[in-house]
Amino acid sequence: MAHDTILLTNKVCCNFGGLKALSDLDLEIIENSIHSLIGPNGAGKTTAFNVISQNIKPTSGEIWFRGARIDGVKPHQVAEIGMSRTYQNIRLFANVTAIENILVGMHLHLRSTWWGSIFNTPATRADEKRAHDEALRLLEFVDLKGRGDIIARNLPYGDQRRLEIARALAAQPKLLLLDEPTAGMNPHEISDMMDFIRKVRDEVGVTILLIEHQMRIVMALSDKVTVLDHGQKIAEGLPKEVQGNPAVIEAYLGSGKLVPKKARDAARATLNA
Amino acid sequence: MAVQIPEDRLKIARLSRISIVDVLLWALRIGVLGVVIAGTIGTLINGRYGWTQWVDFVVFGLTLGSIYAQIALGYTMVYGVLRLINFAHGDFMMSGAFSAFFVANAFYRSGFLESHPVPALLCILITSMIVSTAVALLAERFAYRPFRRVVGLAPLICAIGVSFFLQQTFRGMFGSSIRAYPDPSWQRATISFLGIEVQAVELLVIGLAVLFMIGLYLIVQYTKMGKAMRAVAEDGDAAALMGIDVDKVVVFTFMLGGAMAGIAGVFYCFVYKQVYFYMGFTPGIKAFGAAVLGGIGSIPGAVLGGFFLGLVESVGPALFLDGLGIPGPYQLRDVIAFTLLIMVLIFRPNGILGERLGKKRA
Amino acid sequence: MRPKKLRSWGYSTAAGIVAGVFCMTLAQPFAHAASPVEDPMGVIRIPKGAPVQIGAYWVISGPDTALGEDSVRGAKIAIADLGDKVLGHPVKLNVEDDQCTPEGGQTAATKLAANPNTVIVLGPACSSAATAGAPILWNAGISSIGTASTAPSLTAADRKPELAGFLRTIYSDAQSGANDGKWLYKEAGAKTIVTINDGSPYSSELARVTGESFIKEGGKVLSAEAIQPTDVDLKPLLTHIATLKPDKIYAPLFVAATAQLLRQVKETPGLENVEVIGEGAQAAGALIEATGQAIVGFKLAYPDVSPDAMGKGYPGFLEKYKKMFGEAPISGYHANAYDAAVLAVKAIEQVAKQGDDGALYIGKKALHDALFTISFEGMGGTVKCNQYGQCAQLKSAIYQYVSADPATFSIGTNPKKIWP
Amino acid sequence: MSIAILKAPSVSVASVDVARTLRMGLLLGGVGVYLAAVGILAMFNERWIIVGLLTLGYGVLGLVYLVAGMISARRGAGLMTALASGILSGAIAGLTVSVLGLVIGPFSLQSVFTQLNGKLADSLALGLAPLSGLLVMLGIGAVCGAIGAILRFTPLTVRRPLVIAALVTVTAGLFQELIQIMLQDGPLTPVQDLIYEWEGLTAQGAAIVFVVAFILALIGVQISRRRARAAAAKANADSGQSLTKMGMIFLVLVLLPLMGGNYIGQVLLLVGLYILMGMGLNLEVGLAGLLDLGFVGFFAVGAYVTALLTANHPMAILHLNFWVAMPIAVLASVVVGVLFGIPVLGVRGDYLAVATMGLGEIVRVLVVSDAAKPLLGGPLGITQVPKPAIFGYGLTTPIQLYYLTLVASLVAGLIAWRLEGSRLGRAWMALRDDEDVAAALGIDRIECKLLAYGLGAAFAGLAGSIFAVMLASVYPSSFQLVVSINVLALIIVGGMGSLPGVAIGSLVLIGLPELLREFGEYRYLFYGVALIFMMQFRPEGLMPSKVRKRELHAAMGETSEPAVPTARAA
Repeated sequence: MAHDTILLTNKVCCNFGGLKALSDLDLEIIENSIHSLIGPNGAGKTTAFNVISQNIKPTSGEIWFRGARIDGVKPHQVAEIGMSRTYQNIRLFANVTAIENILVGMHLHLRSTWWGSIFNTPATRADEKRAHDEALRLLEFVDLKGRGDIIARNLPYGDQRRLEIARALAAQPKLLLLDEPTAGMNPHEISDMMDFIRKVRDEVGVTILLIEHQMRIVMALSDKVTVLDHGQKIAEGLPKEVQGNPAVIEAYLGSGKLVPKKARDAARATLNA
Repeated sequence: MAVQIPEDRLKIARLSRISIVDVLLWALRIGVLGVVIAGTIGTLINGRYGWTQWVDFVVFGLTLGSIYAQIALGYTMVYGVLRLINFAHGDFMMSGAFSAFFVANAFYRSGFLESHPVPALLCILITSMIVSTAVALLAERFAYRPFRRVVGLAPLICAIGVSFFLQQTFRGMFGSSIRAYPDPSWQRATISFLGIEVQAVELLVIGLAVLFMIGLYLIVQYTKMGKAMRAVAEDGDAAALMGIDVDKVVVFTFMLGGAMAGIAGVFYCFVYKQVYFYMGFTPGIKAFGAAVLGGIGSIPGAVLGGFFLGLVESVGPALFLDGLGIPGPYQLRDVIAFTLLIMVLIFRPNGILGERLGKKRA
Repeated sequence: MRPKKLRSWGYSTAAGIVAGVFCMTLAQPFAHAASPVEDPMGVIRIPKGAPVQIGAYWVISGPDTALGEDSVRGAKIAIADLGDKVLGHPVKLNVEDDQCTPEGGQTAATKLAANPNTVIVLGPACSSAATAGAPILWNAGISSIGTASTAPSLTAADRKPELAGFLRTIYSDAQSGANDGKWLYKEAGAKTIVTINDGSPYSSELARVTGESFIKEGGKVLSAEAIQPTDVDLKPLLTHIATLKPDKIYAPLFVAATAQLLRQVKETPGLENVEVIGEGAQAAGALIEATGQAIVGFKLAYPDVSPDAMGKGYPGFLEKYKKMFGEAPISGYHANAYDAAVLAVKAIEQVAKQGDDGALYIGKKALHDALFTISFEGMGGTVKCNQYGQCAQLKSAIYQYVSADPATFSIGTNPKKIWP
Repeated sequence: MSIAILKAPSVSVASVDVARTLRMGLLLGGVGVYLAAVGILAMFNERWIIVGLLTLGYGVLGLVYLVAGMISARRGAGLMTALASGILSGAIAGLTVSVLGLVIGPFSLQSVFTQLNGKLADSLALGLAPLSGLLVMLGIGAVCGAIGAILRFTPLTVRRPLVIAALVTVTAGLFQELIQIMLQDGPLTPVQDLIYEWEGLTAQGAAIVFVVAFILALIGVQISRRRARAAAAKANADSGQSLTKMGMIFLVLVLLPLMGGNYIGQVLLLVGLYILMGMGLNLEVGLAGLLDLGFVGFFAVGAYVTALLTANHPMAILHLNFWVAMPIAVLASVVVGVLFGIPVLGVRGDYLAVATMGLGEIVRVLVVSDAAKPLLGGPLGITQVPKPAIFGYGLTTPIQLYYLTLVASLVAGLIAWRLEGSRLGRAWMALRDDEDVAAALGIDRIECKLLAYGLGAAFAGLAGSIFAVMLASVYPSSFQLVVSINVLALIIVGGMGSLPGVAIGSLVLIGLPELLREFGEYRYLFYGVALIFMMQFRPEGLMPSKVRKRELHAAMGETSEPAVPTARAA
């Protein structure tokens, strides 16, 4: 089971006008692993996420997910067969409560129909009850117990991150795409989040594809790392292998001339962290 | 844990690449295209119109289109800066045209309009521009400014309120009768060109409209205020952080839009010779459509949309419907115009030139 | 804070209303002192000194405002001519807006009918409003006199009983359309015509009836075209019509579209010498104002109002109109409204009885019946109602505009009668 | 316009800020001039509030002076200073208006401004000789200005009831005809005789109404204060209160036509139809976030299908019973709604507004056109639509039809309310908020949007169906763009996404103008001004839903600039 492939991309390209955001990206993600996608700013990481979740249609190439070819299908169909994601800049439904956010996430797994809701049938009521219980359980799982009735925008930053993950989990995904879940957090919160991500993988049993900036986290969490630069894959392998790869260092440091020394040192420090 | 989702779900995912909606959409496209082609062929076989008539249709369309384009510019600029659909824009036009009517009429009575067309025209234009601009600025100050930061539809409803207010104010003050704009002989002169007679006033309107629109484009592109305007349109908050006085930019935008509406109003009256309090509504709605067609927020888009709409309205009934033998095809010009507008939006949901802005808001 | 207060106010209002309702339901209506008249449909009592309330519904908002406003003014002049008094009581004209729509007509009529003091109703100007409104008024026993609603069905021989209370001081489109078709073929020598309507019931009915009559005479309708009333650019249509080469264009439109048509016809190659023929709605000072120079030569059919036919008072009436309202008549139906008001007042004078208490008593049925017996020379022609409520008989004439000065507008001189 | 004077430099002289006071006086005087020039004053002068004493026109003019005094008087300064500036600015406003009256004749303003005629000049001079008229007007302005200034210094607990009492008195005068009809021939006739004469309030009547209203309002204000304090102490009082509120609204809606008679019934019937449409549009705009300006199209479909299926008219295809035809009409509207939605699925936001407006216009033009005349009757429409009956009991009067509409609205409201909290309602909320995220969570955009169009259209179709039997006919002229605009305006004025808001919005924007029918075109002027003011002071609507309120305020709070105080003050 360890080597079942859950997601496979084959020569995926994505162009915006003349700009090649992704070119010939090949990715293979193994079930139940934590796979990280790293690269400097503008490397195409988020584009890769958007393409994988079909938020953006790829210009060419194939994407296979759990045995189905998903390039060109509608994003909700991708979600239907078990993919879920979070966003770099948290995109909660900010004006409703935490629990309602999770209930929206459970959309796929509720059976109530609109006419059932209109007539308020027993089946609908049972379904709603079940959904509420499940949502409370999820809240507890992400350490937000008792905060279900708080309007999402009023939650502290870290809670919002976890709520977004809970919402993604509510869709019962097999593959969870996390886009920089630790952005803007302090070291203490970061280590909490790392524990949390591991917990998600282990307890819920989902595969995780992670975009991350901070090497420390990538090194500690990942089973496998893919490095992107200018939309191209420049390295792949175990965290340790990638860290020493000269192409990666070059990518992070740029072509040299344009980057001031101070920045280069900083980048080197990041890499070696 | 093994794959839990049953295999048939996966099949669904594979099969439903083309939904019934897509099929219906294609059917619609093909249907409209079919009607257009059948109608066109029918008309051409019919051979009722010679090429002089076609040229006439095009000239009428360009005239109407140039007026739409000018009004649409105001819509699009205000939208770009404030994200506000200024429903009252057509009524800004009406205000200018109505006020300029009194000047034009006085000139006409005294013979000045007949003897000195250029200074008279200039005076009329300036009056109209001043009034339209003043009305636009007052509306901005008292009706729209409090909404600078309000999202949602409240500003739109407020704009509808302003529209009613302006219409009724002018009706109350100047009466509900329709008045004829003066018709000096130099406007009625025709110019022969390759055997086709074109009215001087139509050429004048098209030419001047294009000139004014180029001027506007230069202002927006190269002046300091114009640049600031574009910056605010791009990202209001960032522009404010860069030290751009957003209020000033908005006022400037309303000034430009109002002036453009004033010019459009005078041109409208030169060609169609009528002023009354309700005259701004229909062109306003059409220009709104034109702005959206071109991609709302885009200045070249508004011009393109305006001309497109004008041409379609003018050429459409004859070209597409005449050949099909539909009774009263000219009654259906709005149907043609709006159908094509929707078709354009199906293919390009953000208008012809509206890509950039549409994406940002999506 | 503010919404709270509003709410509390709302509560007290609601409570008041509830209390009021209870009082109402408990109560029984009680009758007044003995009335000197008996009437199967009810009697209206007007206490001493109280006004005689004449209802009216016309279009006084929206794009057709001029049509109704003109009628309001005509009726106001009529009442002013009577010294604002009827049998010693002041006259009050309650004008409601029918927006020229059926739902507007219905609401306005309901409001007028709900007022127990409404003696009679003038209007409406629009046939669609009349179709919806007149039955409601008649249901309440109130007669109504249309002033510009010309749809044939309103006074047709087979009209529904619910319309029995409706009369009109304007001719029917059926008459005018038939006359127009005949005139076009026989007198104007047209063999082919094109008709244009603007999608209003008035315009499309006239275009249809005239077309039919023209064909019956032996002519040919090359095309029945239609436009939107708000269209300003008619040149594509006219270019199309030019290719058909008609002898005449028959266009019973309203003011705005007519003005565009007249101007643009002259600018369309091939149509420079084709005459446009219009109808009653186009006999208006407003049309001169809206059209300008291009109006000269425009012919239209309108009732014969030359002094020998009738209407001696019209020039004086016109003077009053300008004095009271600061502009020339804005549409073509002020004279009909004047006549309607006069008819109503004459009928009231005929049937109203003074009671012992000094109050005036008017039987509704008696009033209705009286309307059918009165005849007089009105501003728009002889007023005499037939059994279906048609009070204006069309004595058709053709007029032609001779001047572009709005001040010269006067039916008979500009437009000048050219036929018969 | 005198508004430019606003920019004049302010010079402070002594304790009265003369420049500011002058400015305010001139500004409000300008308002008076505007009212005169537009013709409102002349029209209002034909209506008595208090017979023989005060016309509506002079009342409004007095109010203008009063406002001038009120806004010039500053609370910071002492009472005497405030009084002085109030008097000054009121007098200035009066002077401005008087001067207009004086210049009308000599400058023959009527040639341009049609309303500025001799009669108006006379009424501005109060029927006196020009100069003495001016002096009297000046005096009236000063007195009203002084009252305004004093009012500013009155404590809120007294000022509110005063304002309310004045409002009630004006309402009693304004709607005298309606109220008199209600009071006539019943047990309340003595009341009528006491306060009314045949065309308005008597002086003693006005005094009675004012005093009674003042006392009631005083008590009401006290009670609601106490209630508010109690509610502040008890946190959870809100839900109970909103229930009573809804109950009250409902009770009023049920009982009002019974005492108001057919006319009120007719007005409420229209209000009810707009409530139905508003609820439908609320599903689309309020819940699913789809801005729709072509809503009238569905209304037209409902009306035409009903007419075609039931009418006693050559154009009709069948002669069904209304109760059979109505569901078919609703179904047809749903189908059209879905078909309507398909082409515009990919179109968002303001583009959607134009696309839907286009669709609505296409429906309207097609319906009136000669091309569709053989099917739909063209401009002459379809007449002779029979009224419905329940077990042989015909629903013929406006009141009976109103109850039909009320029942339909209640059902529609229940459906809308159930949907709002359902799985579909949450999906709509998600789509409205963020389409991409919604799709990533497995929400089928197409299905949800089409459901919104379809269900929204169903309500409009139902309204159209009742509309057809109400009129007993359908004409294409009933389906103008302005209907869509009205429906949109009423749900936003009422408070988007809120069901009681729809009812309130409809009462205010449809009911009130209907009652003011005799003001004709000017209703739209008031309508426009009301829209502007309501949106300025309550952009979230009169009775907003909680989520909507949060969205609005959140968006306003996020700004780097200070939020605009007027919008906040609400």
